[in-house]
Amino acid sequence: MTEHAKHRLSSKDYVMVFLGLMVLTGLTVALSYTGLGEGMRTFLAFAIASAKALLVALLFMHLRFEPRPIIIFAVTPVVLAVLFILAISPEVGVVR
Amino acid sequence: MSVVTFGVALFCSFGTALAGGPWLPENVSTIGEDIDHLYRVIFVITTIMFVLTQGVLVFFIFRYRQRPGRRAAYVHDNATVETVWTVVPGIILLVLAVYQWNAWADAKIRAPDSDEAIRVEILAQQFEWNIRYPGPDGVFDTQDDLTMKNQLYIPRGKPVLVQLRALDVIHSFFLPNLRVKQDVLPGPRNTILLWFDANKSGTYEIACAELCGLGHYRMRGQLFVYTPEEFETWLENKYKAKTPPADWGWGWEDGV
Amino acid sequence: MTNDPQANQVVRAPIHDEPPHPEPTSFWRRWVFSTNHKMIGKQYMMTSIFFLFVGGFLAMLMRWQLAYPWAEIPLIGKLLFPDSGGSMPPEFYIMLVTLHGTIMVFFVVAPLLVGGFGNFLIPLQVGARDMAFPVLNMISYWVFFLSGAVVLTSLFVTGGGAAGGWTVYPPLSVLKEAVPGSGLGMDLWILALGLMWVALTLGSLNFLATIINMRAPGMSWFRLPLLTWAQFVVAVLLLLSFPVAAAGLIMMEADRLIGTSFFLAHGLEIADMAVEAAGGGSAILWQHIFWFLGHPEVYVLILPAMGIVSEILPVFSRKPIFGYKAMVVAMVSIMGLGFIVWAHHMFQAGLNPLMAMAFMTATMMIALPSGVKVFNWLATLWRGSLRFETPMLFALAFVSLFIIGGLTGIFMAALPVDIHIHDTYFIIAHFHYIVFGGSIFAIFGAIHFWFPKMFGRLMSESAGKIHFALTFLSFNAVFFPMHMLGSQGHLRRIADPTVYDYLRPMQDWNVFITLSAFVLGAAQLIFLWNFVWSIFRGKRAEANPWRANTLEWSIASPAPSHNFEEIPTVHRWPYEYSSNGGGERDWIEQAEPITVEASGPVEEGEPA
Amino acid sequence: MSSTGAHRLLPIGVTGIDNRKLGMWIFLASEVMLFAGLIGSFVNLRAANLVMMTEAAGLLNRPLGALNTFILITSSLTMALAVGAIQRGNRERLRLFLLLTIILALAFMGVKAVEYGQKFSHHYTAHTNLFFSFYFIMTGIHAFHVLVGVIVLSVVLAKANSQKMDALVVENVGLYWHFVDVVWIFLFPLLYLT
Ligand code: HEA
Ligand code: HEA
Ligand code: CUA
Ligand SMILES: [Cu+2]
Repeated sequence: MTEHAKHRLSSKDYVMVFLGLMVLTGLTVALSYTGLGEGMRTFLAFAIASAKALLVALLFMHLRFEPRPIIIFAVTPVVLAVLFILAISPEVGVVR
Repeated sequence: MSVVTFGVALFCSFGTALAGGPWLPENVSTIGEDIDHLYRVIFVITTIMFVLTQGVLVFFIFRYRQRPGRRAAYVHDNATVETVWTVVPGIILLVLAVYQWNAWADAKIRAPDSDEAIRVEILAQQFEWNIRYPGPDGVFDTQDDLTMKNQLYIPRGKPVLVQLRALDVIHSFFLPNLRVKQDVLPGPRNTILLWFDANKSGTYEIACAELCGLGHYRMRGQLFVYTPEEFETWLENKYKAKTPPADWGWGWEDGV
Repeated sequence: MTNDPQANQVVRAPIHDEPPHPEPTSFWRRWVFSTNHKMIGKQYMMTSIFFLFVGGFLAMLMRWQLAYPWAEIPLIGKLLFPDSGGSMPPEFYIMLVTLHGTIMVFFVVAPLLVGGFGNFLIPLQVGARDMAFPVLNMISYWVFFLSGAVVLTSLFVTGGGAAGGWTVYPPLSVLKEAVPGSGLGMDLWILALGLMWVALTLGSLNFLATIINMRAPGMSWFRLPLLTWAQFVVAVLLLLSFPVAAAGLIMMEADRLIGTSFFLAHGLEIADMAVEAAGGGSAILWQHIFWFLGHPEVYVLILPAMGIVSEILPVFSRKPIFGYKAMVVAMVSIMGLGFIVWAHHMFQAGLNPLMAMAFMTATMMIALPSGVKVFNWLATLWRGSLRFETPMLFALAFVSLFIIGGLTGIFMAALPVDIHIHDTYFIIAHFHYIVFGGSIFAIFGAIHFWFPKMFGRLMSESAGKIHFALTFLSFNAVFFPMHMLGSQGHLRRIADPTVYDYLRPMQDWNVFITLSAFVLGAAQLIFLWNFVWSIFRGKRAEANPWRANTLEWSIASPAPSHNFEEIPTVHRWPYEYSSNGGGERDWIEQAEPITVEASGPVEEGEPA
Repeated sequence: MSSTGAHRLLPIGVTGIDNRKLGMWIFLASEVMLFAGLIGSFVNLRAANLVMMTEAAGLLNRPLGALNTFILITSSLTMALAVGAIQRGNRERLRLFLLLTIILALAFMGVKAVEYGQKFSHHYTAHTNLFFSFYFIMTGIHAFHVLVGVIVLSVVLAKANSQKMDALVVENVGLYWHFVDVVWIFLFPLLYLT
């Protein structure tokens, strides 16, 4: 399977991804200077960061072309990490 | 030989379990009744599971030991029994979990009205319980507060509202006879509200249940449960006995 | 196994076998810095057995103090504590508790099951010549060794070893003034656990790659022995839970070393001295972080033991394991649920009470897959033909004792009941039933069972049986009464139970427990003798002394250095006992091509 | 990382994946959880100390942070191109892009050093307050990963002409490097922008 992945992406594709990442970075920096509310700003910042991470993982890291075992090992920790971060937030933050 | 040893040993632990029954200490609080009830319910359910599984185990050990001329059966799956022993315990456990919610809410979520409750502040530190009543003015942190060390007095049959806080490390406020336990967190922003009542007069113990240093084992206090009248008199006597802070405006002066 | 459409496809797996190179001859490469998974497995095993005796010795000291508080310790008291006339000071007691817990969990049971049996058996059971990354494997062992050396050193530094309990809750463990053990001893504790993280991560990485990628032709997922499945699940648990704790360890060391305050709130005071820290941190945060590792870790201690029992029971019942797929599903669900129940250790810690209810429900649900496993083991015995060699005795005892330990878990999972029994000996009883009655019993069984494959000799049966009987009886005598003490409210981690009026009437039980514990400790010396003696003098073993099916039994005992002459082709699942296909014999090994004409129902998917 | 010693094993397994690549992804899975521990702690203690944390975050040098983000993303591009180069067998281009990646990584560290210097000169250190504790610990651990990356990249560059250096080694280093980039993609908004 890796054999196929090798030539799926050309240098031009990589440059396109790169430009996408640059635009998103610019966007998130620009947003941070606007007067948006705290909640909205945080949400947008993380939405953009996730989009960027997805771009890097899927295309730079070729995850899109990988077989199932690798995809499982890429997705599981992310799910678990999100779960952990959410589960401990009301605890330390709101209640005490 | 070893089969017999094994069987005997199993039956010994078995017997103790049944004979021992629930081994809880005397209970003197309302929430304690619920907790003891739940303890017994779980005790019954787990004992049934225990007897069932251990009984089957011992029975199989005897029944299916190797004997000449008999070959083991080639069976390795049975959808019906497998479904039954997944679904039945599943239902039991789910019901059991939901069955706990009410008592838990009484213990830690639904606080009593603070108007009818006695209010106490407890500040834990290595290795003492500092206990404080608001004094006649009903306000904490004023001159007339009544402070005690390691001794908590409460009236019988009245809810007690406690604010807990620690000065240094984590402690845990434990009243074995009232089935109350709550960790006490250090730091001014970590005050915890706790409530309980006692329905029998007497002297009980306060224990620290969280490792808090080398004196953890001796961080012991006493809980005195009085009748409401006794409690009032005790409180009044304490207030009277308390010498008011002398404010003469005259320190020790040099060069007199 | 039945109904596995992929089983046949896998046979065309592209494994290119190369003739194995000769074994290294230099002493260092062969015995010390070996990259052979079997040598590494044995190294892990020997080291952990050493630590079992260290941890057990600490337990004996603890038990002495609990039965006879502040009495002079016999023989060594005057040596250790000349100032106090031979009795231990209270800070020494909590250091014992802390290091007993730490050593037993991280340096005995986990490395024995994972490092020892995992390393030794995984390549053998999947049909590979070695691990995927043999060099990483060697590094893993030596990092573990270093970690062990650090933890032993910490016992002897000024202030003593860590004394905050094996859970090292801050601020106690962060503030040097809070307890003597929070000095250098605590730094070494953190270092040791950090090294452990590296060792276990390298190990699990290796296990996962090996199990996923190096299975022999025909070894489909549902033909893996259950022990290998367990190791797979455990590797995932370790891989994903330990790093979170590692982040916590870094933050804790930063709090101690460079004055951050991740775990320190504003305005702390110790002995009327204000603590100098910026504050704003949270003590509960550490508990989340620790138990996010800690709870998966306890399943690390039990799942391979369950796998071991699932291997031993069929062999000595001459019957296939019952409900193979259900066993696999159960293990995977224990893993999944195991990641999301950690807060049941924090029910009384000031957790959001609503959140606690969610965690209680998840915790209760773990009894479900555990129950499925128990029922499947029992059904495996049903209509079997049971032989009672030592490994079988330990496996049967495992089932019995695991049930007890598991059922007491239900009491603590129940939120209101946990209010009363949290931090009492009820919990101590619960987990010793599982970690000693479960894991250690399974380990003893496994050592007796795989000893021939490791050393080419059998352990003594009679010594094994005496060891078993004594251990089983004294174990129950030690830990069963603790349920009772705990229900009465007997606190954990207290150096002197007689301080409390309500505990004094029960002091006789403490004496009884202590005396039983000494018997238990002495019984382990029989094991030690049997182990060492059998390595040199035991009866020589044939290739397959137990008439078992898994791949490791198809090669010579002890296993040759490159495992298989030729990578085997796997034809069936590992539990083909007493089927008609074997003719006179009541077992058919996994790699055996069918030789006897099947006379009864043949499994589907079987190359007929 | 390839197997050595007595038991030489060919790395392609039953799944058709190279052992080394599988191993790298498994390793990255555990790395994700390491940063999850840190980020989880940060998110929660931030919520508990919201005012202080946001005020302190305002003290960071946002333009420099953005600059570093650009640098790191560019280095990801050059890394991807380096992998593409060796996959096509072009070792000249491989060397070029590896060199560029290393230079960008060093530039990242340089900017980071300037930032640290600014903070120290204003006496903002790890024990000033919780925010700076997180700032230094998280960026410190990340910088350590960058440093490891630089070392590994340099080794690969030095051996770029050797035939033992197959595409997979470069791909693996690339995977690691992109992961380091992803971590920064999250740290940047977390610390600088919210
Ligand atoms: C290998 C170790 C191991 C294992 C497998 C378990 C398994 C379980 N544990 Fe245990 N636990 C520990 C080791 C372990 N534990 C340790 C070390 C501590 C203390 C840590 C410390 O504070 O120092 C602890 C503490 C601990 C607590 C915290 C108590 C407290 O501090 O207040 C809780 C609370 O929920 C708990 C629950 C459970 C449950 C529900 C299971 C379940 O997985 C058990 C499931 C099994 C069964 C239930 C038996 C078989 C099932 C059947 C026969 C089916 C039918 C049953 C029913 C219908 C009821 N454990
Ligand atoms: C994981 C495994 C494990 C194992 C196997 C054990 C084994 C034993 N444990 Fe363990 N224990 C824990 C894990 C374990 N423990 C943990 C995690 C804690 C909690 C710690 C904490 O609170 O922080 C704990 C706490 C704990 C306590 C509570 C202490 C307290 O809270 O105050 C007690 C008390 O009795 C106890 C006793 C024992 C005994 C008697 C054994 C026996 O089974 C030991 C049997 C003995 C041996 C196996 C070795 C024999 C050795 C000799 C005969 C000595 C020979 C010596 C020389 C030759 C020099 N343990
Ligand atoms: Cu205070 Cu223990
Ligand atoms: Cu747990």
